[in-house]
Amino acid sequence: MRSVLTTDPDPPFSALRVRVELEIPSDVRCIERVVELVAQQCQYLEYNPRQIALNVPVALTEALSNAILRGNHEDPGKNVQVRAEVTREQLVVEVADEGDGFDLDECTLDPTVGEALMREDGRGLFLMRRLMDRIERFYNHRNIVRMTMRRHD
Amino acid sequence: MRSVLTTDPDPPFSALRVRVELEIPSDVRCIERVVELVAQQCQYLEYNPRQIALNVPVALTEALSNAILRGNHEDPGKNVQVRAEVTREQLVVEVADEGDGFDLDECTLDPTVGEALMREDGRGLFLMRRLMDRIERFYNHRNIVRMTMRRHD
Amino acid sequence: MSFSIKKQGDIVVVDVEGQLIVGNRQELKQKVLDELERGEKKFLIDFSQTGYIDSSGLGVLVSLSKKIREQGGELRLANLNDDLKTLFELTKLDTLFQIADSRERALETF
Amino acid sequence: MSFSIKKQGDIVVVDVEGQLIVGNRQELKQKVLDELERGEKKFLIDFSQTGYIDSSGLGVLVSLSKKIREQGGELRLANLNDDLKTLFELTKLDTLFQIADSRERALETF
Ligand SMILES: Nc1ncnc2c1ncn2[C@@H]1O[C@H](COP(=O)(O)OP(=O)(O)O)[C@@H](O)[C@H]1O
Ligand SMILES: Nc1ncnc2c1ncn2[C@@H]1O[C@H](COP(=O)(O)OP(=O)(O)O)[C@@H](O)[C@H]1O
Repeated sequence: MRSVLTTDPDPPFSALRVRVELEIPSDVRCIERVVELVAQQCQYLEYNPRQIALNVPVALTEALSNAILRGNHEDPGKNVQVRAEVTREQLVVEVADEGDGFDLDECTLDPTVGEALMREDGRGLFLMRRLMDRIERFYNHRNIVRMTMRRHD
Repeated sequence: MRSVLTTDPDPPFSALRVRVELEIPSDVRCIERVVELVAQQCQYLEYNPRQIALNVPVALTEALSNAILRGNHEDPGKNVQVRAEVTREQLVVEVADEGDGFDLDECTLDPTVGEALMREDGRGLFLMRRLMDRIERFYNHRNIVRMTMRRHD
Repeated sequence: MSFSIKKQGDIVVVDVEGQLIVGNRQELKQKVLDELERGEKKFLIDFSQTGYIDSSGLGVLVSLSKKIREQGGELRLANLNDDLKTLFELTKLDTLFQIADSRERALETF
Repeated sequence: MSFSIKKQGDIVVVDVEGQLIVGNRQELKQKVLDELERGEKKFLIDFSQTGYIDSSGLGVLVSLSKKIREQGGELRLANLNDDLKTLFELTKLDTLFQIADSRERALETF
Protein backbone atom coordinates (compact mmCIF):
# COMPACT_ATOMS: atom_id res chain seq x y z
CA MET A 1 0.00 0.00 0.00
CA ARG A 2 1.52 3.26 -1.08
CA SER A 3 -0.43 6.20 -2.34
CA VAL A 4 0.17 9.85 -2.92
CA LEU A 5 -2.52 12.44 -3.28
CA THR A 6 -1.78 15.83 -4.69
CA THR A 7 -4.32 18.60 -4.89
CA ASP A 8 -5.07 20.55 -8.05
CA PRO A 9 -2.96 23.55 -8.89
CA ASP A 10 -4.25 26.74 -7.29
CA PRO A 11 -6.54 28.86 -9.42
CA PRO A 12 -5.06 32.24 -10.29
CA PHE A 13 -5.79 35.51 -8.54
CA SER A 14 -8.43 37.45 -10.39
CA ALA A 15 -6.59 40.69 -9.66
CA LEU A 16 -3.44 41.57 -7.86
CA ARG A 17 -1.68 44.82 -7.21
CA VAL A 18 1.43 45.18 -5.11
CA ARG A 19 2.61 48.60 -4.00
CA VAL A 20 5.92 49.20 -2.38
CA GLU A 21 6.79 52.56 -0.87
CA LEU A 22 10.14 53.17 0.62
CA GLU A 23 12.59 55.79 1.64
CA ILE A 24 16.34 55.30 1.57
CA PRO A 25 19.24 57.50 2.63
CA SER A 26 21.32 59.07 -0.13
CA ASP A 27 23.68 56.13 -0.13
CA VAL A 28 24.34 54.06 -3.21
CA ARG A 29 24.80 50.93 -1.08
CA CYS A 30 21.03 50.92 -0.57
CA ILE A 31 20.34 50.42 -4.25
CA GLU A 32 20.77 46.67 -4.41
CA ARG A 33 18.20 45.92 -1.72
CA VAL A 34 15.61 48.17 -3.34
CA VAL A 35 16.18 46.47 -6.66
CA GLU A 36 15.86 43.05 -5.10
CA LEU A 37 12.59 43.98 -3.45
CA VAL A 38 11.00 45.38 -6.61
CA ALA A 39 12.29 42.53 -8.78
CA GLN A 40 10.85 40.04 -6.31
CA GLN A 41 7.43 41.63 -6.65
CA CYS A 42 7.71 41.30 -10.42
CA GLN A 43 8.52 37.66 -9.94
CA TYR A 44 5.31 37.17 -7.96
CA LEU A 45 3.40 38.68 -10.81
CA GLU A 46 5.12 36.38 -13.23
CA TYR A 47 7.00 38.90 -15.27
CA ASN A 48 9.35 37.59 -17.91
CA PRO A 49 12.66 36.32 -16.44
CA ARG A 50 14.60 38.78 -18.54
CA GLN A 51 12.52 41.66 -17.22
CA ILE A 52 13.26 40.48 -13.70
CA ALA A 53 16.97 39.88 -14.26
CA LEU A 54 17.81 42.70 -16.66
CA ASN A 55 15.26 45.41 -17.40
CA VAL A 56 14.08 46.11 -13.88
CA PRO A 57 17.40 45.86 -12.05
CA VAL A 58 19.40 47.93 -14.50
CA ALA A 59 16.81 50.66 -15.14
CA LEU A 60 15.98 50.99 -11.46
CA THR A 61 19.66 51.09 -10.48
CA GLU A 62 20.16 53.93 -12.96
CA ALA A 63 17.21 55.91 -11.65
CA LEU A 64 18.29 55.40 -8.05
CA SER A 65 21.91 56.28 -8.62
CA ASN A 66 20.96 59.42 -10.53
CA ALA A 67 18.63 60.40 -7.68
CA ILE A 68 21.33 59.79 -5.07
CA LEU A 69 24.30 61.22 -6.97
CA ARG A 70 22.84 63.84 -9.35
CA GLY A 71 19.70 64.80 -7.46
CA ASN A 72 20.73 64.65 -3.81
CA HIS A 73 24.52 64.87 -4.33
CA GLU A 74 24.85 62.21 -1.63
CA ASP A 75 23.73 64.75 0.98
CA PRO A 76 23.10 62.68 4.13
CA GLY A 77 20.33 65.12 5.08
CA LYS A 78 18.36 64.19 1.95
CA ASN A 79 16.62 60.96 1.12
CA VAL A 80 15.19 59.21 -1.92
CA GLN A 81 11.64 57.95 -2.03
CA VAL A 82 10.64 55.02 -4.18
CA ARG A 83 7.16 53.88 -5.06
CA ALA A 84 6.55 50.86 -7.17
CA GLU A 85 3.20 49.60 -8.30
CA VAL A 86 3.19 46.16 -9.86
CA THR A 87 0.21 44.57 -11.57
CA ARG A 88 -0.20 41.84 -14.16
CA GLU A 89 -0.35 44.61 -16.76
CA GLN A 90 2.59 46.81 -15.90
CA LEU A 91 5.19 48.02 -13.50
CA VAL A 92 5.28 51.69 -12.62
CA VAL A 93 8.21 52.87 -10.49
CA GLU A 94 8.69 56.41 -9.30
CA VAL A 95 11.99 57.60 -7.86
CA ALA A 96 11.82 60.96 -6.10
CA ASP A 97 14.85 62.97 -5.02
CA GLU A 98 15.28 66.34 -3.33
CA GLY A 99 17.27 67.96 -6.14
CA ASP A 100 16.36 70.64 -8.67
CA GLY A 101 15.45 68.26 -11.43
CA PHE A 102 16.72 68.27 -14.99
CA ASP A 103 15.45 68.41 -18.51
CA LEU A 104 14.89 64.88 -19.71
CA ASP A 105 14.41 65.98 -23.31
CA GLU A 106 17.87 67.51 -23.38
CA CYS A 107 19.55 64.32 -22.24
CA THR A 108 19.39 62.42 -25.48
CA LEU A 109 23.05 61.91 -26.18
CA ASP A 110 23.54 58.57 -27.89
CA PRO A 111 26.34 56.76 -26.03
CA THR A 112 26.70 54.14 -28.75
CA VAL A 113 28.24 56.34 -31.43
CA GLY A 114 31.58 58.02 -31.97
CA GLU A 115 33.58 59.29 -29.04
CA ALA A 116 30.69 58.65 -26.63
CA LEU A 117 31.22 54.90 -26.93
CA MET A 118 34.59 55.33 -25.22
CA ARG A 119 33.30 57.51 -22.40
CA GLU A 120 32.95 56.23 -18.85
CA ASP A 121 29.62 57.96 -18.17
CA GLY A 122 26.46 58.97 -20.00
CA ARG A 123 24.74 55.61 -20.41
CA GLY A 124 22.22 55.86 -17.58
CA LEU A 125 19.21 57.54 -19.20
CA PHE A 126 19.94 55.74 -22.44
CA LEU A 127 19.63 52.37 -20.70
CA MET A 128 16.52 53.45 -18.81
CA ARG A 129 14.88 54.39 -22.11
CA ARG A 130 15.90 51.16 -23.79
CA LEU A 131 14.94 48.90 -20.92
CA MET A 132 11.62 50.51 -19.97
CA ASP A 133 8.66 51.34 -22.17
CA ARG A 134 8.37 54.90 -20.95
CA ILE A 135 10.38 57.37 -18.90
CA GLU A 136 8.80 60.57 -17.58
CA ARG A 137 10.11 63.29 -15.33
CA PHE A 138 8.03 65.81 -13.41
CA TYR A 139 8.01 67.84 -10.28
CA ASN A 140 5.58 67.17 -7.44
CA HIS A 141 7.10 68.42 -4.20
CA ARG A 142 10.17 66.50 -5.31
CA ASN A 143 11.93 65.75 -8.56
CA ILE A 144 10.33 62.54 -9.78
CA VAL A 145 11.39 60.13 -12.48
CA ARG A 146 8.66 57.67 -13.43
CA MET A 147 9.38 54.50 -15.37
CA THR A 148 6.71 52.29 -16.88
CA MET A 149 7.18 48.80 -18.25
CA ARG A 150 4.47 46.48 -19.61
CA ARG A 151 4.62 42.94 -18.31
CA HIS A 152 5.75 40.29 -20.77
CA ASP A 153 4.98 36.64 -20.25
CA MET B 1 48.21 36.25 -5.45
CA ARG B 2 44.70 35.70 -4.25
CA SER B 3 42.45 38.34 -2.84
CA VAL B 4 38.79 38.78 -2.14
CA LEU B 5 37.05 42.07 -1.64
CA THR B 6 33.63 42.25 -0.13
CA THR B 7 31.69 45.44 0.22
CA ASP B 8 30.09 46.62 3.46
CA PRO B 9 26.65 45.38 4.37
CA ASP B 10 23.89 47.52 2.93
CA PRO B 11 22.55 50.24 5.20
CA PRO B 12 18.91 49.75 6.17
CA PHE B 13 15.93 51.39 4.54
CA SER B 14 14.86 54.43 6.53
CA ALA B 15 11.21 53.59 5.88
CA LEU B 16 9.39 50.89 4.06
CA ARG B 17 5.78 50.14 3.48
CA VAL B 18 4.49 47.32 1.31
CA ARG B 19 0.85 47.20 0.29
CA VAL B 20 -0.71 44.25 -1.39
CA GLU B 21 -4.20 44.43 -2.83
CA LEU B 22 -5.76 41.43 -4.40
CA GLU B 23 -8.98 39.85 -5.41
CA ILE B 24 -9.57 36.12 -5.44
CA PRO B 25 -12.51 34.00 -6.53
CA SER B 26 -14.57 32.35 -3.77
CA ASP B 27 -12.40 29.27 -3.94
CA VAL B 28 -10.51 27.93 -0.93
CA ARG B 29 -7.72 26.68 -3.16
CA CYS B 30 -6.64 30.32 -3.58
CA ILE B 31 -5.88 30.71 0.11
CA GLU B 32 -2.43 29.25 0.14
CA ARG B 33 -1.03 31.59 -2.48
CA VAL B 34 -2.42 34.65 -0.74
CA VAL B 35 -0.88 33.51 2.52
CA GLU B 36 2.46 32.90 0.88
CA LEU B 37 2.45 36.36 -0.66
CA VAL B 38 1.63 38.18 2.58
CA ALA B 39 4.04 36.06 4.62
CA GLN B 40 6.78 36.83 2.12
CA GLN B 41 6.22 40.56 2.60
CA CYS B 42 6.55 40.07 6.35
CA GLN B 43 9.80 38.28 5.73
CA TYR B 44 11.13 41.28 3.83
CA LEU B 45 10.28 43.44 6.78
CA GLU B 46 12.06 41.07 9.09
CA TYR B 47 9.16 39.90 11.16
CA ASN B 48 9.82 37.18 13.68
CA PRO B 49 10.07 33.71 12.08
CA ARG B 50 7.20 32.45 14.21
CA GLN B 51 4.99 35.30 13.03
CA ILE B 52 5.85 34.39 9.45
CA ALA B 53 5.38 30.64 9.90
CA LEU B 54 2.49 30.53 12.35
CA ASN B 55 0.61 33.71 13.25
CA VAL B 56 0.21 35.19 9.78
CA PRO B 57 -0.52 31.97 7.85
CA VAL B 58 -3.03 30.56 10.30
CA ALA B 59 -4.89 33.79 11.10
CA LEU B 60 -5.06 34.79 7.45
CA THR B 61 -6.21 31.34 6.37
CA GLU B 62 -9.03 31.56 8.92
CA ALA B 63 -10.12 34.99 7.75
CA LEU B 64 -10.01 33.94 4.12
CA SER B 65 -11.88 30.70 4.59
CA ASN B 66 -14.56 32.44 6.63
CA ALA B 67 -14.92 35.05 3.89
CA ILE B 68 -15.15 32.38 1.18
CA LEU B 69 -17.31 29.86 3.04
CA ARG B 70 -19.36 31.92 5.53
CA GLY B 71 -19.44 35.27 3.75
CA ASN B 72 -19.67 34.36 0.08
CA HIS B 73 -20.94 30.78 0.49
CA GLU B 74 -18.52 29.82 -2.30
CA ASP B 75 -20.69 31.70 -4.78
CA PRO B 76 -18.60 31.82 -7.98
CA GLY B 77 -20.19 35.19 -8.77
CA LYS B 78 -18.68 36.71 -5.64
CA ASN B 79 -15.06 37.44 -4.84
CA VAL B 80 -12.93 38.19 -1.82
CA GLN B 81 -10.70 41.26 -1.63
CA VAL B 82 -7.59 41.31 0.45
CA ARG B 83 -5.48 44.30 1.39
CA ALA B 84 -2.36 43.95 3.43
CA GLU B 85 -0.17 46.78 4.59
CA VAL B 86 3.15 45.78 6.04
CA THR B 87 5.56 48.12 7.78
CA ARG B 88 8.34 47.68 10.31
CA GLU B 89 5.79 48.51 12.99
CA GLN B 90 2.83 46.33 12.13
CA LEU B 91 0.88 44.25 9.69
CA VAL B 92 -2.70 45.23 8.92
CA VAL B 93 -4.69 42.82 6.75
CA GLU B 94 -8.25 43.40 5.65
CA VAL B 95 -10.34 40.62 4.17
CA ALA B 96 -13.55 41.78 2.51
CA ASP B 97 -16.36 39.49 1.40
CA GLU B 98 -19.76 40.08 -0.20
CA GLY B 99 -21.80 38.55 2.60
CA ASP B 100 -24.08 40.09 5.21
CA GLY B 101 -21.49 40.17 7.95
CA PHE B 102 -21.79 38.84 11.46
CA ASP B 103 -21.48 39.96 15.02
CA LEU B 104 -17.91 39.47 16.12
CA ASP B 105 -18.77 40.12 19.77
CA GLU B 106 -21.21 37.22 19.80
CA CYS B 107 -18.66 34.75 18.50
CA THR B 108 -16.71 34.24 21.68
CA LEU B 109 -17.24 30.55 22.26
CA ASP B 110 -14.14 29.06 23.84
CA PRO B 111 -13.23 25.95 21.86
CA THR B 112 -10.76 24.77 24.48
CA VAL B 113 -13.25 23.81 27.17
CA GLY B 114 -15.78 21.04 27.65
CA GLU B 115 -17.64 19.61 24.70
CA ALA B 116 -16.26 22.27 22.38
CA LEU B 117 -12.79 20.71 22.54
CA MET B 118 -14.18 17.66 20.74
CA ARG B 119 -15.96 19.60 18.03
CA GLU B 120 -14.70 19.72 14.47
CA ASP B 121 -15.43 23.43 13.95
CA GLY B 122 -15.49 26.66 15.89
CA ARG B 123 -11.76 27.38 16.25
CA GLY B 124 -11.36 29.99 13.52
CA LEU B 125 -12.09 33.26 15.27
CA PHE B 126 -10.51 31.93 18.44
CA LEU B 127 -7.23 31.35 16.61
CA MET B 128 -7.42 34.71 14.85
CA ARG B 129 -7.81 36.42 18.22
CA ARG B 130 -4.95 34.47 19.78
CA LEU B 131 -2.56 34.87 16.86
CA MET B 132 -3.20 38.54 16.06
CA ASP B 133 -3.12 41.55 18.38
CA ARG B 134 -6.46 42.86 17.26
CA ILE B 135 -9.45 41.71 15.24
CA GLU B 136 -12.10 44.17 14.05
CA ARG B 137 -15.14 43.75 11.85
CA PHE B 138 -16.99 46.53 10.06
CA TYR B 139 -19.02 47.24 6.98
CA ASN B 140 -17.75 49.49 4.20
CA HIS B 141 -19.43 48.48 0.93
CA ARG B 142 -18.42 44.97 1.93
CA ASN B 143 -18.14 42.94 5.09
CA ILE B 144 -14.58 43.53 6.26
CA VAL B 145 -12.52 41.74 8.87
CA ARG B 146 -9.36 43.63 9.83
CA MET B 147 -6.49 41.98 11.65
CA THR B 148 -3.58 43.87 13.16
CA MET B 149 -0.33 42.39 14.42
CA ARG B 150 2.69 44.29 15.76
CA ARG B 151 6.01 43.20 14.37
CA HIS B 152 8.29 41.29 16.71
CA ASP B 153 12.00 41.02 16.12
CA MET C 1 0.77 20.02 -0.91
CA SER C 2 0.25 16.32 -0.88
CA PHE C 3 -0.36 13.37 1.42
CA SER C 4 1.50 10.14 1.22
CA ILE C 5 0.16 7.05 2.92
CA LYS C 6 2.01 3.83 3.55
CA LYS C 7 1.86 0.92 5.91
CA GLN C 8 4.54 0.03 8.43
CA GLY C 9 3.69 -3.25 10.17
CA ASP C 10 0.07 -2.88 11.16
CA ILE C 11 0.28 0.90 11.36
CA VAL C 12 -0.98 3.24 8.66
CA VAL C 13 1.50 6.12 8.41
CA VAL C 14 0.42 9.35 6.76
CA ASP C 15 2.87 12.10 5.82
CA VAL C 16 1.39 15.56 5.35
CA GLU C 17 3.57 17.50 2.97
CA GLY C 18 2.83 21.22 2.91
CA GLN C 19 -0.23 22.72 4.55
CA LEU C 20 -3.16 20.95 6.14
CA ILE C 21 -5.90 23.49 5.56
CA VAL C 22 -9.44 24.02 4.41
CA GLY C 23 -8.51 23.49 0.78
CA ASN C 24 -7.16 19.96 1.19
CA ARG C 25 -8.25 18.60 4.57
CA GLN C 26 -11.11 16.67 2.98
CA GLU C 27 -8.65 14.54 1.03
CA LEU C 28 -6.81 13.55 4.16
CA LYS C 29 -10.05 12.74 5.92
CA GLN C 30 -11.36 10.59 3.09
CA LYS C 31 -8.12 8.71 2.69
CA VAL C 32 -7.90 7.85 6.37
CA LEU C 33 -11.59 6.88 6.54
CA ASP C 34 -11.08 4.55 3.57
CA GLU C 35 -8.31 2.78 5.45
CA LEU C 36 -10.45 2.63 8.57
CA GLU C 37 -13.24 1.05 6.57
CA ARG C 38 -10.80 -1.52 5.27
CA GLY C 39 -10.25 -2.54 8.86
CA GLU C 40 -7.09 -0.64 9.75
CA LYS C 41 -6.92 0.34 13.41
CA LYS C 42 -3.60 2.09 14.07
CA PHE C 43 -2.89 5.42 12.48
CA LEU C 44 0.10 7.71 12.71
CA ILE C 45 0.16 11.14 11.11
CA ASP C 46 3.67 12.52 10.68
CA PHE C 47 3.99 16.31 10.46
CA SER C 48 7.71 16.58 9.85
CA GLN C 49 7.07 17.95 6.38
CA THR C 50 4.06 20.07 7.27
CA GLY C 51 3.95 23.85 7.05
CA TYR C 52 0.93 25.17 8.87
CA ILE C 53 -2.43 23.78 9.93
CA ASP C 54 -5.60 25.83 10.14
CA SER C 55 -8.69 25.34 12.29
CA SER C 56 -10.33 23.08 9.74
CA GLY C 57 -7.22 20.95 9.56
CA LEU C 58 -7.28 20.68 13.33
CA GLY C 59 -10.98 19.88 13.10
CA VAL C 60 -10.32 16.99 10.75
CA LEU C 61 -7.77 15.56 13.16
CA VAL C 62 -10.30 15.78 16.00
CA SER C 63 -13.03 14.11 14.00
CA LEU C 64 -10.72 11.40 12.64
CA SER C 65 -9.48 10.65 16.12
CA LYS C 66 -13.08 10.27 17.31
CA LYS C 67 -14.06 8.00 14.41
CA ILE C 68 -10.97 5.85 14.80
CA ARG C 69 -11.59 5.46 18.52
CA GLU C 70 -15.20 4.47 17.83
CA GLN C 71 -13.80 1.57 15.80
CA GLY C 72 -11.51 0.57 18.64
CA GLY C 73 -8.47 2.06 16.93
CA GLU C 74 -6.04 4.82 17.76
CA LEU C 75 -4.65 7.94 16.07
CA ARG C 76 -1.25 9.30 17.03
CA LEU C 77 0.64 12.34 15.86
CA ALA C 78 4.38 12.79 15.46
CA ASN C 79 6.98 15.40 14.65
CA LEU C 80 5.20 18.63 15.40
CA ASN C 81 7.63 21.53 15.09
CA ASP C 82 7.60 24.29 17.70
CA ASP C 83 5.08 26.41 15.80
CA LEU C 84 2.70 23.50 15.37
CA LYS C 85 3.14 22.53 19.02
CA THR C 86 2.11 26.05 19.97
CA LEU C 87 -0.96 25.70 17.79
CA PHE C 88 -1.95 22.49 19.60
CA GLU C 89 -1.30 24.13 22.95
CA LEU C 90 -3.31 27.24 22.13
CA THR C 91 -6.29 25.09 21.22
CA LYS C 92 -5.63 22.61 24.06
CA LEU C 93 -5.64 19.85 21.47
CA ASP C 94 -2.33 18.71 22.93
CA THR C 95 -4.49 17.22 25.70
CA LEU C 96 -6.57 15.25 23.22
CA PHE C 97 -3.85 13.58 21.18
CA GLN C 98 -0.93 11.29 21.82
CA ILE C 99 1.88 13.35 20.36
CA ALA C 100 5.29 11.74 19.86
CA ASP C 101 8.53 13.59 19.27
CA SER C 102 9.62 11.22 16.54
CA ARG C 103 8.12 8.76 14.16
CA GLU C 104 10.17 5.94 15.67
CA ARG C 105 8.92 6.66 19.16
CA ALA C 106 5.36 6.76 17.97
CA LEU C 107 5.73 3.47 16.10
CA GLU C 108 7.50 1.70 18.97
CA THR C 109 4.94 2.52 21.59
CA PHE C 110 1.85 1.72 19.55
CA MET D 1 28.79 41.05 -3.80
CA SER D 2 32.48 40.52 -3.95
CA PHE D 3 35.41 40.33 -6.35
CA SER D 4 38.01 37.65 -6.32
CA ILE D 5 41.30 38.11 -8.09
CA LYS D 6 43.86 35.48 -8.89
CA LYS D 7 46.61 34.86 -11.35
CA GLN D 8 46.66 32.11 -13.94
CA GLY D 9 49.99 32.03 -15.78
CA ASP D 10 50.62 35.65 -16.71
CA ILE D 11 46.93 36.52 -16.76
CA VAL D 12 45.09 38.30 -13.95
CA VAL D 13 41.67 36.73 -13.64
CA VAL D 14 38.90 38.61 -11.85
CA ASP D 15 35.61 37.00 -10.85
CA VAL D 16 32.72 39.36 -10.23
CA GLU D 17 30.31 37.76 -7.81
CA GLY D 18 26.94 39.51 -7.58
CA GLN D 19 26.31 42.89 -9.10
CA LEU D 20 28.78 45.27 -10.71
CA ILE D 21 27.12 48.59 -9.98
CA VAL D 22 27.64 52.10 -8.75
CA GLY D 23 28.01 50.94 -5.15
CA ASN D 24 31.03 48.69 -5.73
CA ARG D 25 32.51 49.44 -9.13
CA GLN D 26 35.20 51.60 -7.58
CA GLU D 27 36.66 48.60 -5.75
CA LEU D 28 36.98 46.64 -8.95
CA LYS D 29 38.61 49.57 -10.69
CA GLN D 30 41.14 50.15 -7.92
CA LYS D 31 42.05 46.49 -7.64
CA VAL D 32 42.70 46.16 -11.36
CA LEU D 33 44.64 49.43 -11.50
CA ASP D 34 46.84 48.19 -8.64
CA GLU D 35 47.70 45.10 -10.64
CA LEU D 36 48.35 47.19 -13.72
CA GLU D 37 50.74 49.38 -11.73
CA ARG D 38 52.55 46.26 -10.56
CA GLY D 39 53.25 45.57 -14.22
CA GLU D 40 50.52 43.09 -15.07
CA LYS D 41 49.41 43.31 -18.70
CA LYS D 42 46.80 40.65 -19.35
CA PHE D 43 43.43 40.85 -17.65
CA LEU D 44 40.38 38.64 -17.85
CA ILE D 45 37.12 39.48 -16.12
CA ASP D 46 34.83 36.49 -15.70
CA PHE D 47 31.10 37.24 -15.35
CA SER D 48 29.82 33.72 -14.79
CA GLN D 49 28.78 34.63 -11.26
CA THR D 50 27.57 38.12 -12.03
CA GLY D 51 23.96 39.28 -11.66
CA TYR D 52 23.51 42.60 -13.36
CA ILE D 53 25.75 45.47 -14.41
CA ASP D 54 24.67 49.09 -14.47
CA SER D 55 25.94 51.99 -16.57
CA SER D 56 28.63 52.85 -14.08
CA GLY D 57 29.80 49.24 -14.04
CA LEU D 58 29.98 49.34 -17.83
CA GLY D 59 31.78 52.68 -17.55
CA VAL D 60 34.45 51.16 -15.33
CA LEU D 61 35.03 48.38 -17.84
CA VAL D 62 35.44 50.95 -20.62
CA SER D 63 37.87 53.04 -18.64
CA LEU D 64 39.87 50.03 -17.44
CA SER D 65 40.14 48.73 -20.96
CA LYS D 66 41.47 52.11 -22.10
CA LYS D 67 44.02 52.34 -19.28
CA ILE D 68 45.21 48.77 -19.81
CA ARG D 69 45.62 49.38 -23.52
CA GLU D 70 47.62 52.53 -22.82
CA GLN D 71 50.08 50.32 -20.91
CA GLY D 72 50.29 47.94 -23.84
CA GLY D 73 48.08 45.39 -22.11
CA GLU D 74 44.71 43.84 -22.89
CA LEU D 75 41.40 43.34 -21.10
CA ARG D 76 39.11 40.49 -22.08
CA LEU D 77 35.70 39.50 -20.83
CA ALA D 78 34.22 36.02 -20.48
CA ASN D 79 31.01 34.22 -19.60
CA LEU D 80 28.37 36.87 -20.22
CA ASN D 81 24.94 35.33 -19.84
CA ASP D 82 22.21 36.22 -22.34
CA ASP D 83 20.94 39.17 -20.33
CA LEU D 84 24.41 40.63 -19.95
CA LYS D 85 25.11 40.04 -23.64
CA THR D 86 22.00 42.03 -24.43
CA LEU D 87 23.27 44.82 -22.22
CA PHE D 88 26.56 44.93 -24.11
CA GLU D 89 24.71 44.85 -27.42
CA LEU D 90 22.31 47.64 -26.44
CA THR D 91 25.24 49.86 -25.55
CA LYS D 92 27.34 48.60 -28.51
CA LEU D 93 30.08 47.77 -26.02
CA ASP D 94 30.20 44.33 -27.58
CA THR D 95 32.13 46.05 -30.36
CA LEU D 96 34.69 47.43 -27.93
CA PHE D 97 35.59 44.29 -26.00
CA GLN D 98 36.95 40.87 -26.78
CA ILE D 99 34.22 38.71 -25.32
CA ALA D 100 34.83 34.98 -24.93
CA ASP D 101 32.17 32.36 -24.34
CA SER D 102 34.22 30.59 -21.70
CA ARG D 103 37.09 31.28 -19.39
CA GLU D 104 39.17 28.56 -21.03
CA ARG D 105 38.73 30.04 -24.50
CA ALA D 106 39.65 33.47 -23.21
CA LEU D 107 42.77 32.14 -21.49
CA GLU D 108 43.89 30.02 -24.46
CA THR D 109 43.74 32.78 -27.02
CA PHE D 110 45.45 35.47 -24.96
N1 LIG E 1 17.71 62.72 -10.69
C1 LIG E 1 18.46 63.61 -11.37
N2 LIG E 1 18.66 64.85 -10.89
C2 LIG E 1 19.42 65.76 -11.57
N3 LIG E 1 19.99 65.49 -12.74
C3 LIG E 1 19.83 64.29 -13.28
C4 LIG E 1 19.05 63.27 -12.64
N4 LIG E 1 19.05 62.18 -13.43
C5 LIG E 1 19.78 62.47 -14.49
N5 LIG E 1 20.26 63.75 -14.43
C6 LIG E 1 21.10 64.45 -15.43
O1 LIG E 1 21.11 63.73 -16.62
C7 LIG E 1 22.46 63.47 -17.02
C8 LIG E 1 22.55 62.16 -17.78
O2 LIG E 1 22.35 61.10 -16.87
P1 LIG E 1 22.84 59.64 -17.25
O3 LIG E 1 22.38 59.34 -18.62
O4 LIG E 1 22.40 58.76 -16.17
O5 LIG E 1 24.40 59.72 -17.31
P2 LIG E 1 25.46 60.00 -16.18
O6 LIG E 1 24.73 60.02 -14.88
O7 LIG E 1 26.40 58.87 -16.33
O8 LIG E 1 26.06 61.33 -16.55
C9 LIG E 1 23.24 63.53 -15.75
O9 LIG E 1 24.58 63.84 -15.98
C10 LIG E 1 22.52 64.61 -14.98
O10 LIG E 1 22.95 65.87 -15.40
N1 LIG F 1 -16.84 36.46 6.98
C1 LIG F 1 -17.88 35.97 7.67
N2 LIG F 1 -19.16 36.14 7.22
C2 LIG F 1 -20.20 35.66 7.91
N3 LIG F 1 -20.09 34.99 9.07
C3 LIG F 1 -18.87 34.78 9.58
C4 LIG F 1 -17.70 35.25 8.92
N4 LIG F 1 -16.63 34.91 9.67
C5 LIG F 1 -17.10 34.25 10.75
N5 LIG F 1 -18.45 34.18 10.70
C6 LIG F 1 -19.33 33.55 11.69
O1 LIG F 1 -18.58 33.28 12.85
C7 LIG F 1 -18.72 31.91 13.22
C8 LIG F 1 -17.50 31.42 13.91
O2 LIG F 1 -16.44 31.33 12.98
P1 LIG F 1 -15.17 30.45 13.28
O3 LIG F 1 -14.72 30.74 14.66
O4 LIG F 1 -14.21 30.67 12.18
O5 LIG F 1 -15.69 28.96 13.32
P2 LIG F 1 -16.27 28.06 12.15
O6 LIG F 1 -16.10 28.81 10.88
O7 LIG F 1 -15.44 26.84 12.23
O8 LIG F 1 -17.69 27.87 12.55
C9 LIG F 1 -19.03 31.20 11.92
O9 LIG F 1 -19.68 30.01 12.12
C10 LIG F 1 -19.89 32.22 11.21
O10 LIG F 1 -21.22 32.16 11.65
